[in-house]
Order: sequence, then structure tokens, then C-alpha cells
Amino acid sequence: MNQNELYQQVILSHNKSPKNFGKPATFTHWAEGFNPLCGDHYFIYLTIEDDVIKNVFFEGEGCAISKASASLMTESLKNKTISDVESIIKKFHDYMTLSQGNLKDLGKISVLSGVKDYPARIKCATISWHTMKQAIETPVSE
Amino acid sequence: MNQNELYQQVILSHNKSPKNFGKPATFTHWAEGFNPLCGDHYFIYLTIEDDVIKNVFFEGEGCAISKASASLMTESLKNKTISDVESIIKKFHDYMTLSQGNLKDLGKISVLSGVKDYPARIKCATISWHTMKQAIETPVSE
Amino acid sequence: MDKNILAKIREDFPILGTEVNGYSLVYLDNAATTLKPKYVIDRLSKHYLYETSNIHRGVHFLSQQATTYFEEVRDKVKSYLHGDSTWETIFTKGTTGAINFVAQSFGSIFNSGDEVIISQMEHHSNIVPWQMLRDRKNIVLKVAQMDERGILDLEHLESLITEKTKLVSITYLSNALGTINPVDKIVKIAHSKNIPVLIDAAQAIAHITIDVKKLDIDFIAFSAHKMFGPTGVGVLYAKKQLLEKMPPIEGGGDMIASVRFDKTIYNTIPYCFEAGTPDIAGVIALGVAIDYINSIGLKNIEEYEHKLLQYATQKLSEIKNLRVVGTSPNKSSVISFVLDGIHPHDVGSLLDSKGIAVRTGHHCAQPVMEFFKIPATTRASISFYNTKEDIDRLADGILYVQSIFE
Amino acid sequence: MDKNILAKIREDFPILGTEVNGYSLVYLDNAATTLKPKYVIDRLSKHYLYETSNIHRGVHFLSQQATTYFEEVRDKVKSYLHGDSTWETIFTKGTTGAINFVAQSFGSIFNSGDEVIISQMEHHSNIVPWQMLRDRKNIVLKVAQMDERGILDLEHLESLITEKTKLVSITYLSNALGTINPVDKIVKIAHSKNIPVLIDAAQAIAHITIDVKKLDIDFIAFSAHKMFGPTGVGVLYAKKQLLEKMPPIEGGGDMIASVRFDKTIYNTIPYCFEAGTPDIAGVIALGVAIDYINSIGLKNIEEYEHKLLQYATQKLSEIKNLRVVGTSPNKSSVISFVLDGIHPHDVGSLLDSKGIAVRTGHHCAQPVMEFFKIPATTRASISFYNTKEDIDRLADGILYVQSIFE
Ligand SMILES: Cc1ncc(COP(=O)(O)O)c(C=O)c1O
Ligand SMILES: Cc1ncc(COP(=O)(O)O)c(C=O)c1O
Repeated sequence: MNQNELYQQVILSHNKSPKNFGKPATFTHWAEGFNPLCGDHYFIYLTIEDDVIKNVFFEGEGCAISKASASLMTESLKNKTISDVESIIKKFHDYMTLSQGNLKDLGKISVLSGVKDYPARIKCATISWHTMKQAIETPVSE
Repeated sequence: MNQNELYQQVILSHNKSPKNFGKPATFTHWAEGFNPLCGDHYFIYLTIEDDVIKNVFFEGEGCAISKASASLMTESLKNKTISDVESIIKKFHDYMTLSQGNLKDLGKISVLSGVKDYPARIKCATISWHTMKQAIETPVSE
Repeated sequence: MDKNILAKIREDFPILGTEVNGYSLVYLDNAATTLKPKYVIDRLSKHYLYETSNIHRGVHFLSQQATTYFEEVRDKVKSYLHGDSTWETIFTKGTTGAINFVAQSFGSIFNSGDEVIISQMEHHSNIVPWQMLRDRKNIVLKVAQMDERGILDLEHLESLITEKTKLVSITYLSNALGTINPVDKIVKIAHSKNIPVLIDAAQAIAHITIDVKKLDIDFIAFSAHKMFGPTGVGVLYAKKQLLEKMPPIEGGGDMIASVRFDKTIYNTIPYCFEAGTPDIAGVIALGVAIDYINSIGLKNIEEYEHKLLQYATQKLSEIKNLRVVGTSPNKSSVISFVLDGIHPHDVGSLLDSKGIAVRTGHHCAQPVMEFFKIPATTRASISFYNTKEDIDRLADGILYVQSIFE
Repeated sequence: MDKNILAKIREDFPILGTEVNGYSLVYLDNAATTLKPKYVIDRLSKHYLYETSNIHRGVHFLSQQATTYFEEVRDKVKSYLHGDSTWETIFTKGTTGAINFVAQSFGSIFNSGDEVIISQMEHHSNIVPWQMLRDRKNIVLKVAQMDERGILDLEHLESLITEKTKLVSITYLSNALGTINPVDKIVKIAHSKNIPVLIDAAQAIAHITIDVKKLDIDFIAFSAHKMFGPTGVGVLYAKKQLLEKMPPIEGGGDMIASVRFDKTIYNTIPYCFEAGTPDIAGVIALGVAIDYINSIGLKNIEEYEHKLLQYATQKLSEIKNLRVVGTSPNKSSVISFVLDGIHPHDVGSLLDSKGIAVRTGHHCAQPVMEFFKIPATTRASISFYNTKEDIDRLADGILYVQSIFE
């Protein structure tokens, strides 16, 4: 795959008009994630009820890959149980960083498959996922 | 000159039986000199009266070049005025480290001339001279 | 520099003949690290092939020889910076190592409440060591502002100085913006209050003639790898008079005069600041890098790079939806820019797909990004082996990136 | 190792074909620095010729490639030391850099009165950093004794341990005496009181198979240049669990997650401990040095060197008025000796005149010299490319020296 083929239409459009973007008025969990190498910087805000992710928003700055990945992630994780979400995160992470398995049964997220071949960009694809994981474990303190 | 020619008879004999070696019962000035690179370690003890070096002893450990140089130095500086001593020290130092002038008019000391061609050994030849200079400036405190 | 000379110079850098992603390499990432001329590489090889030895402590031939070659480089540094015996060359592992050493050693004689002044355009290497000192010793870190062109506000800097100010530490040439700071004026302001000045010359060293004597710089830090030398070596060139007040920070071999368990006596300057086996081969190769720059002539380099930067600025300003970040009239070698609606990371990736190496991100200068309210920039940074064709390739590449995001 | 293999190995080290003072070189100064095989030198050249780039922060091809090669070496270190993911590789500028880092960072969490135990046979690199910490934080530095053969007194070491002991830091292989210390027992003693152990493996690394897992070593430090790699690079390999408690000591690029003037967040381990541009080429070449050792096999090296050391010990013991310093039955690679009435410096100079490179002096271990009441020794230190003929040349050289001083 050529590098430019990374930038498929789906990715470009999620980059341009990300889903679930912004800071919600209320949320129960949240986390902040950096990629110090390129300056990507995202926030994830969750509303978790009865072990289900009722609502998820993200906010921040980053490249098209990272933004599209965050946008696609929020779409696909909403209304899922924590344990489902955790296994999806693991699947995504194992594929991207360990080249294990594939993304086929993760729906639209599979448009990110090609990123794996560009080590420089893997962190772009995974930053929001890492942050998601952290958010699940981080309830709002007051 | 071959390296082994450094080890002339005069040097070998001064190494074996150094002159003015040991710590005198009384002295007015003294200093300690190290060569951290090879572990040479010398003390110079002076008795200075009326700006004349009445007595000079040295003590310590070092290679044949350093010991012979110290021994030859003590022989030649005894009973000289401080200002004479300082100019001899300068002459020796300039010759060894800056390749300026020669040691011809310094009597026996000239057997050390060849050392200059062995950068590794120059510090061996000069350590006692540096220490001498320091000793002149360091009166015994109590 | 005419075409023929340039062509000859480019032959000194074998990497310029390679391909990346099917295109001949356009290397515009010189501010991150410069390429290495074959003379430097050959010198490294020669050392390891025929001269390998540890230095200082050996009486045998190889050790003597390596010691001589190593020590000669202190003088080469001195000449390159137009210093004299009032200064001393201390080898470090890089600019970062040099600045940290000053923060730890010179900083150890600061008191709680003492102040250090840096600027808003510093590299993290000239920020974080002072923050660490702040946390350790409760000093105050003050930041001189810049304006929206990326020009340092000298009046603001001067206004920050108090009786508690112990050091002014400023970059000569901003790696994120390309701004050349008026070191002469900065030193005058600081010295008028008896405050020493540290200059981060990591970028300047390969692009600007530096005269420490005329400028009266107290400390200056730079890295070999940004001046055509190897990685792993840097220099702190500093006034002896200040070094004499500074304690060693690292202990070990070579930096001692004598070691006993109860009491250790340190070696003399500069050795007391160079604990352990140094990067012998790297230092010797730095000497060759200096020779190489001198053989081309810094004046020629400055002149050529100035023209090339002007050309690049002109060329890029013709591109729509592109904004250059850092627009001081006094710039060198660096051009940072942002494209509307396209993140620099994507720009960098797509330029790379065309064989063009630029850097994207915050360039270890996050406060600069914060100032301009941008997450990152794309940075093209030139050296004397770059050509107008490189700039043309860059401009075409940018248009290609924009076409994808249309 | 048979003659043919040895001859082939010697061809990997071009310097072995050179002459010194008219004689073919006999290099017996391996404890100071080892020679470099052509593979290591070629790898350095290749990096600078075709792969030059800064790492971590670049999205372009060259930067990615260099980052991959650089990061791979952490794993090579892991395998070489038989570690697992419980440990982390931190690149430093050498053994000295690594030990100073532990003293500064791990030492920063010590309190006044806390104790560090070292031994009487340590290199200055494992003494002075602790003395500096003593002066800074008022800790107590305790010294485990050795006997007149140069064997560490384990009972004495154990008796030094109190509730205040925070670290035991001991050399694996003494560079001055050749003694191999019983690291397994040292660790057991220390761990039984929950005290971590730092092992100075500067010498051991090229001569002894090290299994950090079996030995359960907490920190281990070594230099690339003493294991056929380049100068300027070293490693601290350490348990993550301990690293997690340790603050960064140097600030700058690459070691941060985010920098604001008011607050900076550090990067994760190991990056937070590696401020600034590292010695990229040097680290990559260290990887090749490890590959090279593996290709010969440490087991083979240990076996061959053991025999060669026995041969040398036998040969030298036949020389009158020669005394070997360091007579532990458990030794490796180093033979230190003194000649009655002849200072080692003279021995070294005159051996050099015959093309034989040995080291003379205190070998950065002055307390060892003090213990044996000698100012210095002459030290011959071997590697796997040395031969019986080298030892014969040394023995003949010593007789020649004695003949001059007769
Ligand atoms: C036992 C020991 N420790 C530490 C060191 C210091 O190593 P380096 O100078 O490479 O930092 C050495 C080498 O001289 C050594 O032999
Ligand atoms: C202005 C400036 N200062 C400091 C540094 C740090 O240099 P190094 O990473 O070689 O220590 C750099 C390079 O990234 C720089 O551009």
C-alpha cells in the first residue's frame, strides 16, 4: 500500500467532521492522552451507567489518522458494556502493535487496518484507544 | 631516539639512589604533587632562609623518570635564590611543555632532554618541578 | 556558491544519492540532525580500524596517539568559536547534556528565590533543566516574551532582571521559528547587571559565525550531530572563571586527582567535569566536522543559506492556505508553516511518500506552539547542501498534500 | 577455539595487523577498551552514509528507520543479559554515566543516615558517585573488605548491612585484579534484607555470561566500548519496579510528555531517563557488537580466555622478581603485576617500545593500590583475539625491561 492510500475517503471525512466531538455538559469518567512525539492531544469523556458506556465524547487536536480513529472509536463503543469495550480495545491494540488478528469484525474501524504498515502512524491510530482505556478507569473525582 | 634510550645510566642511577630523599626533621615550606594519570605522588620539603633554598628534600613514589628528575632537581636547586630557582623552573617547564629553548646550561639536568619527545613521559619529568613551585609558595602553617 | 561547487559538496554526502519511497531524497530535516560528510565518517572508521585505544591513562603508543587527537579538538572548538584561553572546552553528550550540566553545577550555587531568565522560544532542553532546578532549589524561572513574528522582546527581558537574577539562558537561533536572537544585545543587557549568559547554540553552530570573544558569551552549548559530526557528543564552551566556581556533578575515572574512601580530590578543569571514558572517536570526528565547515567557509554558508531561505519563503508564500510561523526579518535556515485544515503530521507523512524529509510536531518547543495556538507545525530546515530544486520539490509536495485533503 | 578460527577472528580486527614502534602490535589493554571488529565499524559507517536521521520525533522514512534500528537494541541488550520485560534498557554515555544516574536518581530518595555498601576493589566510577551522594545527602558509605588475594570478604559485607542500608553496589569483575565476585551470593545476602543490588559489569560484560534473571540483579551497568562497541554509549539495565520510583535527572527533548512553563509532564520509562538526542549511531553499533559476541559465543570466549589467562599466569610466575597482584582462584581476563625495583610506568613505556600495549597505573582503583601498598601495577588484560604468542611477547618484554634496570 502506498502511504497516500492511508488517506481513504472514510478517514478524510471523519477527520473533517468527527463524530461525538466536544466536551459534554456532564460525564462520569474522563482521561487525557498525549502523544509527545507529534503533539497529539485528546480528551475522552464518558458517561458510564450500570457498566454500560451510555455516552462518549472526545475533544482535542491531532492528525487525520488520530482524529478519524477517535471518531470511529466513539461511534463503535457507544452503548457497549465495559467488558465488550475492553475486549474491542484489546483486539485493536493487539492488531496494531503486535500484528495479531485482524479488524474485520470491528465494522467501520477496519478502514484503519492499513495504518499498521506505517510504524510512524500506529500511535496516531491508538492514542484515543489508550485514552479510552484510561478514562474507563478514571471516575470524575468530585 | 628510541624509547629505551630514555633510560640512560644517569637516570637509572638517580632512580636507584635518589639524592635528598626523605622527610627532613624541620622545614619551612612544603607541597604535595600528584599525577593522577599514573599515580606518581611526591612531597617536596624546603627550608627557605633569606630567599635562599637552604635545604630541599623530596619523598614519594613514581617512575624512574620522575624520581630521577626530582633527584636531579633537588641537587641543582639547593642553595639557589628563589628568583634563580623560579627562572630555572620556568626554563625547564618551557622546554618540556612548549619545546622552547634547551636544557644545556642547566648542567646534569640536561640528561632529561630526551623526555620531551615522549609526550606520555613529560608529566613524569615535570611533576616534581610543579610541586617545587608550589612548595615555594606554601609556608608551613603552624 | 556556484552550481559546480554545490555539486561537489553534495558528493561529500553519500546519503544525498539515495532514494526514499522511490524518489531521490530531499533532506529538509537539518535542524533535527545534519547529514555527515564522508570525511567525518572516514575519520571515525580510521580511529576504530587503526587507532582504537582509551585515552589519558595509557603510556603506550595507541593511547598516546588517541589522547593527542582527542585533546586537539578542544583547540579546534576554541578557534571555531573565536575564543581564547579565558574559555575552556568541556565535552558533553550533547547540547542537552551541556545545559543540564550548567543547571546542576552552576545551579548548585544558587539560593532559594534566585532567578533564571529564559525565553518563550526555547527548546525543551533549555526549559526543563531549569524547571528541575526550580523544583529542587526553589528558584524562580522567568520567561522573556516574544511577539507574534517570533521576535524576542528585549525590553521585556530587561524588565525581568532583578538583583536575584543569576543567569540568562537564551537560544541563539530558534529551531522552531528560525529567529536569530540579538545575542550581542542580550549579553550587554545581562552584563550591565553582572549576570552571566548561557547561549544555546544547538542550531546556530552550523549556520552562523559565532565569536564568543566579541559577543562575550559566558557559556555556550552545542551538539556535534547538528554540525555534520557524529551523535553522542556535544560541547560546553565556558569561561574558566565561572567553571572554577562550579562543582563536578558526575564522579568516576579521569575526573579525579586522588581517591580515598574518606576523601577524594578532583582533577583540574576541564577533566573534573568529564567523568568516565568519553566518546573518544566522536570527539575526534567532531574535529573533522569543524575542519570541514571551515573548508567551505561559514561566511559562504551564511550567504548561500540566506538566499535559499529567501527563495523558500517566497515559494511557500505563493501557496494558498499556507501560513509561515516565525516571520522575523532576522532568520536563518528554518521555515515552519501550517496548512489550513491539514494537520502537520499528515503533511509530513504525505511529503515523505514523495521522498521529502521534513519534521512535523512541536519541535521540542511546545511553548512556541502554545503561543501561536497551534498543536504543531511542519518544519523545513536547510543546510548548505540543499538546493533550489529541493525547495521546488517541497512546494510541489505541499500542493499534492492539499490536493488529497481537498 | 582452534588456530584457524582464531586466525579468522583476528582478521575481523584490522588494527591487529598494524605495527607499533616497528613491532607487530600486541594489544593487552582490553580492560581499558576493547578493539572493534569491522562489522561494528561498517555498521557505524552505514548509518552515517545512508541512514543518518534523528529518531523518535520524525514521521519520515529515515527517521522511522533509525528509530526502529535504535529501539531494537534494547531487546538485544535484554537477550544478551537474559532478562525479560521486568527490566528496562536505558542508554547512557557509559558505565560511569549509568552509575552516576543511579546515585543521583535512586539516591535522591535516600535519607540522611542511609547507607550504601561498596567494596574495596571498586573502580572510581563506583566510588566517587557515592562519595558525592554522601556529601550531598549525608549518607554513609561502607566498604566491604577483601583479603590479600583480592577475594571479597562476604561475611564482612553481610556484617555491614543494617536497617539503613539502601543499596549494595559491587563490581562483577575487578579491572585491577581480575577477581570475579560471587554475584549470586552477594544478591542473596542483600535480598534477604530487601536491599537492591547494583552490579558494575563494565569488565564482566565482554567476558562472562550474565543472567540477570537467575542472578536476580536489580541494576547492572556497562559500557559499549569495553565490549567491542563504540565509545560514548553505555547501558543501565534495571528493574522497572525500581525505575518507577526514580525521578529523571536530566531534562530536555524526548524525555517529556508535555512542557508548559508552569508544569511539565515527563515521558514514560525508559524515555524519561534519556534526555536529548542520544548516540543513535553508537547504540545501533552496540547492537552489532552484541551480535558479534553472540556469533562467537560467550561460552567459547570464556573457555578460551580461561586457558589463556592460565597460560599467562604460569608464564609470568616463572619470571623472577615479579609478583602477581590479585591471586583469587576465580579470575578472568586481567593479570596485574609488579616488578621489584621497577616502577610500572617504566615497564609500560619499555614494553611499548617493543610494540606491546599494556596499562600501567592505578587503573582507576586507587583503594586497591593502597590496600596492597603499591603505587601502581602493570596490567595485561586479554580478549578472545589474543594468543599465546602475545603472552610470550609480553614475558620476553618483561625480561627485557628487567635487563635495562639491572
Ligand atoms: C570495573 C569498571 N567499572 C567502571 C568503569 C568505567 O567505565 P567507563 O569509563 O566506560 O564509564 C571501568 C572502566 O574503566 C571499569 O573497569
Ligand atoms: C535550539 C535547540 N536546543 C537544544 C537542542 C537539543 O540538542 P540535543 O538533542 O542534541 O541535545 C536542539 C535540538 O534538538 C535545539 O534545536
